Amino acid sequence: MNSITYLEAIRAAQERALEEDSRVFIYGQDVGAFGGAFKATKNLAHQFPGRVIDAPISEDAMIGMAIGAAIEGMRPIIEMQFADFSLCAFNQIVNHAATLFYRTEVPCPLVVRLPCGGTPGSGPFHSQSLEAIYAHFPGLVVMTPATVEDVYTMLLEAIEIDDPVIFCEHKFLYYHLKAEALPTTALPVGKARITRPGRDATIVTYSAMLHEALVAAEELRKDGYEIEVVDLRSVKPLDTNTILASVARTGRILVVSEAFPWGGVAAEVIAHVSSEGFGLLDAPPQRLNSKDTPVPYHPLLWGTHRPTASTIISALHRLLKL
Amino acid sequence: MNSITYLEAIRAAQERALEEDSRVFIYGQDVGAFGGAFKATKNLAHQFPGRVIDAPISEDAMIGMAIGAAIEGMRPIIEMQFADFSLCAFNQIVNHAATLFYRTEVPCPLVVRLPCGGTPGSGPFHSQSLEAIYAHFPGLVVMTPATVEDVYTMLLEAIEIDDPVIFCEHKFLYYHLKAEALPTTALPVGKARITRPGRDATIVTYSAMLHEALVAAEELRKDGYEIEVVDLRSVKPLDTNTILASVARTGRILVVSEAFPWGGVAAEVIAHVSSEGFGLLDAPPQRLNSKDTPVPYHPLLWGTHRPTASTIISALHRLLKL
Amino acid sequence: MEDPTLQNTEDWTEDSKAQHLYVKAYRIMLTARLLEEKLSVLKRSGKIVGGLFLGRGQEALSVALGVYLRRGDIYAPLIRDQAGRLAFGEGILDVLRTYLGSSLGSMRGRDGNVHRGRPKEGYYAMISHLGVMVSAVSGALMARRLRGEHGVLGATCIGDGGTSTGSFHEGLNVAAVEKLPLVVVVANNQYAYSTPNSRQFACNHLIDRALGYGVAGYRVCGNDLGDCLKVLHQATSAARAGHGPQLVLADLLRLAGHADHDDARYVTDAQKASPLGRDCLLLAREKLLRENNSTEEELNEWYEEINREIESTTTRVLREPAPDPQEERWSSLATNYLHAEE
Amino acid sequence: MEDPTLQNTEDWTEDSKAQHLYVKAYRIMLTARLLEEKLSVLKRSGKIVGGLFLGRGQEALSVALGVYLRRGDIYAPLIRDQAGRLAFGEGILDVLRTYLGSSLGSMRGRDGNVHRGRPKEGYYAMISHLGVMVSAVSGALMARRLRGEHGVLGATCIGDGGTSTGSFHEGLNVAAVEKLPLVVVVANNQYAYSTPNSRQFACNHLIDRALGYGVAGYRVCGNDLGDCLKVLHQATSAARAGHGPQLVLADLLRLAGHADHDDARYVTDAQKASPLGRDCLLLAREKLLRENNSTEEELNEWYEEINREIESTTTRVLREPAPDPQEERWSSLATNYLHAEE
Ligand SMILES: Cc1ncc(C[n+]2csc(CCOP(=O)(O)OP(=O)(O)O)c2C)c(N)n1
Ligand SMILES: Cc1ncc(C[n+]2csc(CCOP(=O)(O)OP(=O)(O)O)c2C)c(N)n1
Ligand SMILES: [Mg+2]
Ligand SMILES: [Mg+2]
Repeated sequence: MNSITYLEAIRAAQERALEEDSRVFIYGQDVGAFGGAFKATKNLAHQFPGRVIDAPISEDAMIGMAIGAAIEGMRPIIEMQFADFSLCAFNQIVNHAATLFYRTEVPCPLVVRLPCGGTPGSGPFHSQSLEAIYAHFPGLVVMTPATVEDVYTMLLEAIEIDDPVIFCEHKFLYYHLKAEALPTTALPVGKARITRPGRDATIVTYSAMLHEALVAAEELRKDGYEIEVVDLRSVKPLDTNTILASVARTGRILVVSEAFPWGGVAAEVIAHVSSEGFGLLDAPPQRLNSKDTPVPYHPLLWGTHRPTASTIISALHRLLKL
Repeated sequence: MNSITYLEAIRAAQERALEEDSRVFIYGQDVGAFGGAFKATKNLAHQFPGRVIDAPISEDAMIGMAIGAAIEGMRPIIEMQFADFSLCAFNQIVNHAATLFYRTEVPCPLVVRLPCGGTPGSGPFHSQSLEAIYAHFPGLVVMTPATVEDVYTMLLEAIEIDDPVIFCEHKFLYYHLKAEALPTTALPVGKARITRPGRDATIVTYSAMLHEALVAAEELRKDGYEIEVVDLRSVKPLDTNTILASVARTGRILVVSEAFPWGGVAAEVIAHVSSEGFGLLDAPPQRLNSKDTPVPYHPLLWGTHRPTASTIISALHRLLKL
Repeated sequence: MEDPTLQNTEDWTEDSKAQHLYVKAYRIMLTARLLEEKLSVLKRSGKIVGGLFLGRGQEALSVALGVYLRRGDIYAPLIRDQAGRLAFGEGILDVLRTYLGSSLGSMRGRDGNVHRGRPKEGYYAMISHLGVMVSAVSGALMARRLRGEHGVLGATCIGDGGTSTGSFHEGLNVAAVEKLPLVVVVANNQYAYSTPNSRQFACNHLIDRALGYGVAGYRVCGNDLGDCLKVLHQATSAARAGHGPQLVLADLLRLAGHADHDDARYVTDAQKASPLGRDCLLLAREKLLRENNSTEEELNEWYEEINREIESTTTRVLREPAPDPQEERWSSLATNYLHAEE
Repeated sequence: MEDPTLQNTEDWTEDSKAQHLYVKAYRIMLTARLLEEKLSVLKRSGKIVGGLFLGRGQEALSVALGVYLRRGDIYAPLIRDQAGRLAFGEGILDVLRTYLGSSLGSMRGRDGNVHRGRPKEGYYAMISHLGVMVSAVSGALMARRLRGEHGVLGATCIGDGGTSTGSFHEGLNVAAVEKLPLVVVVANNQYAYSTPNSRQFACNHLIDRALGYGVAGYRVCGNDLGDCLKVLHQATSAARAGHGPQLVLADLLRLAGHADHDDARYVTDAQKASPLGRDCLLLAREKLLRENNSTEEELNEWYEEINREIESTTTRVLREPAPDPQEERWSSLATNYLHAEE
């Protein structure tokens, strides 16, 4: 293979899981012969007859079905057409799937694939980043892969994990992000990655914002700053060890997330760092989120609503002067 | 009136709103002749014929109805039988009600009353504290009154506000908390209250945990510590000014919340304080939440799952030594 | 769709198998009733915390589903299904352990009362949010089909109020699309908490929904054990034979409050006096005395026997340890390496 | 329930009022079609961002609801309701402003494309999540009733796929319980995106749902403007007269992809060749030529006229300013004193 997109890696991971594990099946709207709204299941219904199944427009029932199947020992993958529609299944996810193991000691191994995040023109209902609200509920694992390699290995691991996994894919990365080949090794879920080592400040981020952060870090190199960039990979569990070790090196932290500001990943990371790593900090920890409004439709508004390399650069400059 | 409970104050506020504002009506399961599962609407259907209306078991439609009515200029109050059931209406609340004003410039003045929080034996599905997940979404106001007086004046204000309000009542306070009379003046929503002034450390908290915090503060007085206790009253908006001013006085902060730990009110408050008030801190900011599991059924487990005066006391002692 | 007006019971006195089943079902109903009476006493004396929802008046319907379920089937009962649970194989020991919060119960104090089950044994543990179990059982049936298992049955119960949930609608629709071997029993006890049918739906009878889902529908007299056994036999057989979901609509009255604290004053006198208001347990007992050559003595002996078992089990369970918070793992994840230490 | 097999159109050539309405509706359909063709061109040339969903093939049904709505009514259209929107009074200026992201459009760039409306004028702005508008319109109708207003009508549309949502079920059930003056039009275009009816529901025809909700049901030929006008007249009149919710089920085919990027290869040739596959606009045009003494020249003149208006409006809107992020208030609250500064 010459160049594999983030989306293709998702397809390939599902293909491999279907091939290697007879407990795996895929359920979602238009995932069958049509191959899914984003083509993440392209050809899979043909390759694995009867195991890639079209669902009605019934998100609540889709998750309910997955719970029952998971109890019976299957490994269902549920594709939501957009992350935003998973909110119609919120009750089944957070009250039924997430509590099952705690209550009954029977595992509930299912994966909910959420096409997340903003793209220009997608507007309030096709752009949301929902990792924070799922992570708030006990019993869920929430993954937020930022690279082609991670989306592949983490999806495979998500399928293997005995717990319900909320798998946040970023639509902005679907086509743009490419890699040469699929990875053969993987960092386990629960470990963050230092994507770019640095010295002067740490950016903690994940998903599409990783790439904005890397651009910003590169830009600051021109001014002589070495910015360390930590990719969380999963927001629950959160790898506080890696974060704290990075802050120990740099003394400064900026957390960047595309999600709404109130109580999200950025708040959680900062709460950990300031409680557990207070002495490591040379400056107040900072965060950068989207604005506190629905995600606007117009590309010009959208470009201002979410953090970008340029707003990250400004935030870093402020942080470095604090 | 001799002694008014928290629950009675809720009833009284609704009675007054129905009396003074013809736009107000109440909709919810069993709120009519029956007076509601907790009797918060007792007698109101009789006093205000046709304006206190029983709903089917359809939380999504209950909120949808309220949205339409609000657009038409009414002021609906929706009673959820338990906060936990509001998750069946999550999509209507966060995607429809919360986005309406931003999208259309038409206000959506509705109040969703949520009987929240734990009581012994209520278990995973009748005990949740959901303020954090609602506060995460732009467009909602989230109130968490801790006293009889506040629950009365804040509910009246919630009804007057032009935005959707998530009104988190605490079931544990319904019968236990009493006041001599209904208040005649009110602190506006958006302002926190210093319930107990102090000098050595600040506890920021809200709802039922206020009372645990006050017990803990009193206990620490025996050791010569003066603990300031801040009652947030509303978690969105969050009164960061009052919090920062308190931390400026005490140099130490412990945030206590009954909700799940990941990304909740405690994380949000600490993120603000450490970003904006870093220099005020003499010690790392600390938080105390419930444990990261569903709320257990058994009273003994429940008593350990949530923060209590005794775990707050321990946390304070640790904080004071940091 | 099956004839929705089935009412007259087979003349089972002629048929010893049916007779045997009737007797078995009666005994289970009696156990459920006596067990719940004990639970009420325990609740009043403060030994049970949390809500106590009684199946009083609904035992015939509940047991009639339970007796047709087999090992390997999936059963997701609801709040008023003590009789069905016993029929499916639940022991009174586990019931009492859960209600009394024993750490030896299947829920180990983490959940309680009606929210119990043993999902690995096909006995699902309901969550409170009404409607969600329909799709969960459907998913289990889909899993069995994907694995090539046949002859499996899934069953769940819901109230008149529960049919108004979006979750119920989505679940039943999906089951119909997949033509799954599912039986959904709707106990229309005329009220959802205090809310009468007239404020819950506008169709003439909930049976009218069957056509719209494209599933078989049955109407049954919910306090007539014979009728319940007959109709549930048809419905469970049809589902097992591959005819897709079967929707059974029973009319009855709840002969208790919604939960322990409710005096159910909203139930009208006319309803109480109507045939709906008759007690299924008494009706079945009368029938046994009349048509089965059972004697008062015999039936009273059962009563004593069951009560003795309930009493001794209660005594035993009351001595069992409560869960110990210090011993709790306080993790909600099954995957060990993802469990964050505090 | 109304006769669900109504098919033959009134002989409206005898009736000048009906004839007048038909002509008016045709002209709106034509405007919708031409406007959407322009939108397709603008989309291909990159001038429109976000999804473009076309009503092609559904204009007759959509317009037939719209023409019976009055000022003061509530209308919540869905993605394929351009014709109905125009009939309800939307101007093409506002359509183009929204699609082209002009800051002068009703959504000011905050939302776009089909998610537009002017709720204060009874024209509700849909959210993407299917099903939710049913209860929202119902709530508006409840509000009007609480205020003592009568004769108001609420109307909303949904697809075959949308009927599977829990939200649709809860909304329609609640409307039926409240006996609200609501018309719900279901456009069964045989597919939800790529998913055929056979994977969406199991009843013979969605009309079978009406009975279960206890509402009047109508079946209509969705590409026959005459039939649509006739049936929607009945349904809207009945709702306005206080007979509770009316459910109109139309069969038709979407003559375009689900959205701009979809070639709809999953639609079978047999379906395309069937009566369902006929273009409602052509059928209406033929009928006008045949029975209305309309001439080709006349109809072509309309075509030119409408296109001229679309072109000049497009030119105008393309010069209008985009929203300015610096000018944005970036607050989602209406209550000023609660707006936290950053
Ligand atoms: C989604 C949801 N909303 C509200 C409740 C609260 N609740 C518990 S039981 C009940 C009434 C149920 O009525 P019905 O379904 O008729 O069953 P019954 O109690 O009559 O057996 C309600 C409203 C719930 N459990 N789930
Ligand atoms: C609750 C929900 N789930 C998923 C979607 C994504 N989605 C948008 S349109 C569509 C298909 C709709 O089909 P149908 O209701 O038949 O309308 P049609 O497009 O055929 O007009 C889907 C699945 C959605 N909008 N809402
Ligand atoms: Mg009932
Ligand atoms: Mg369709």
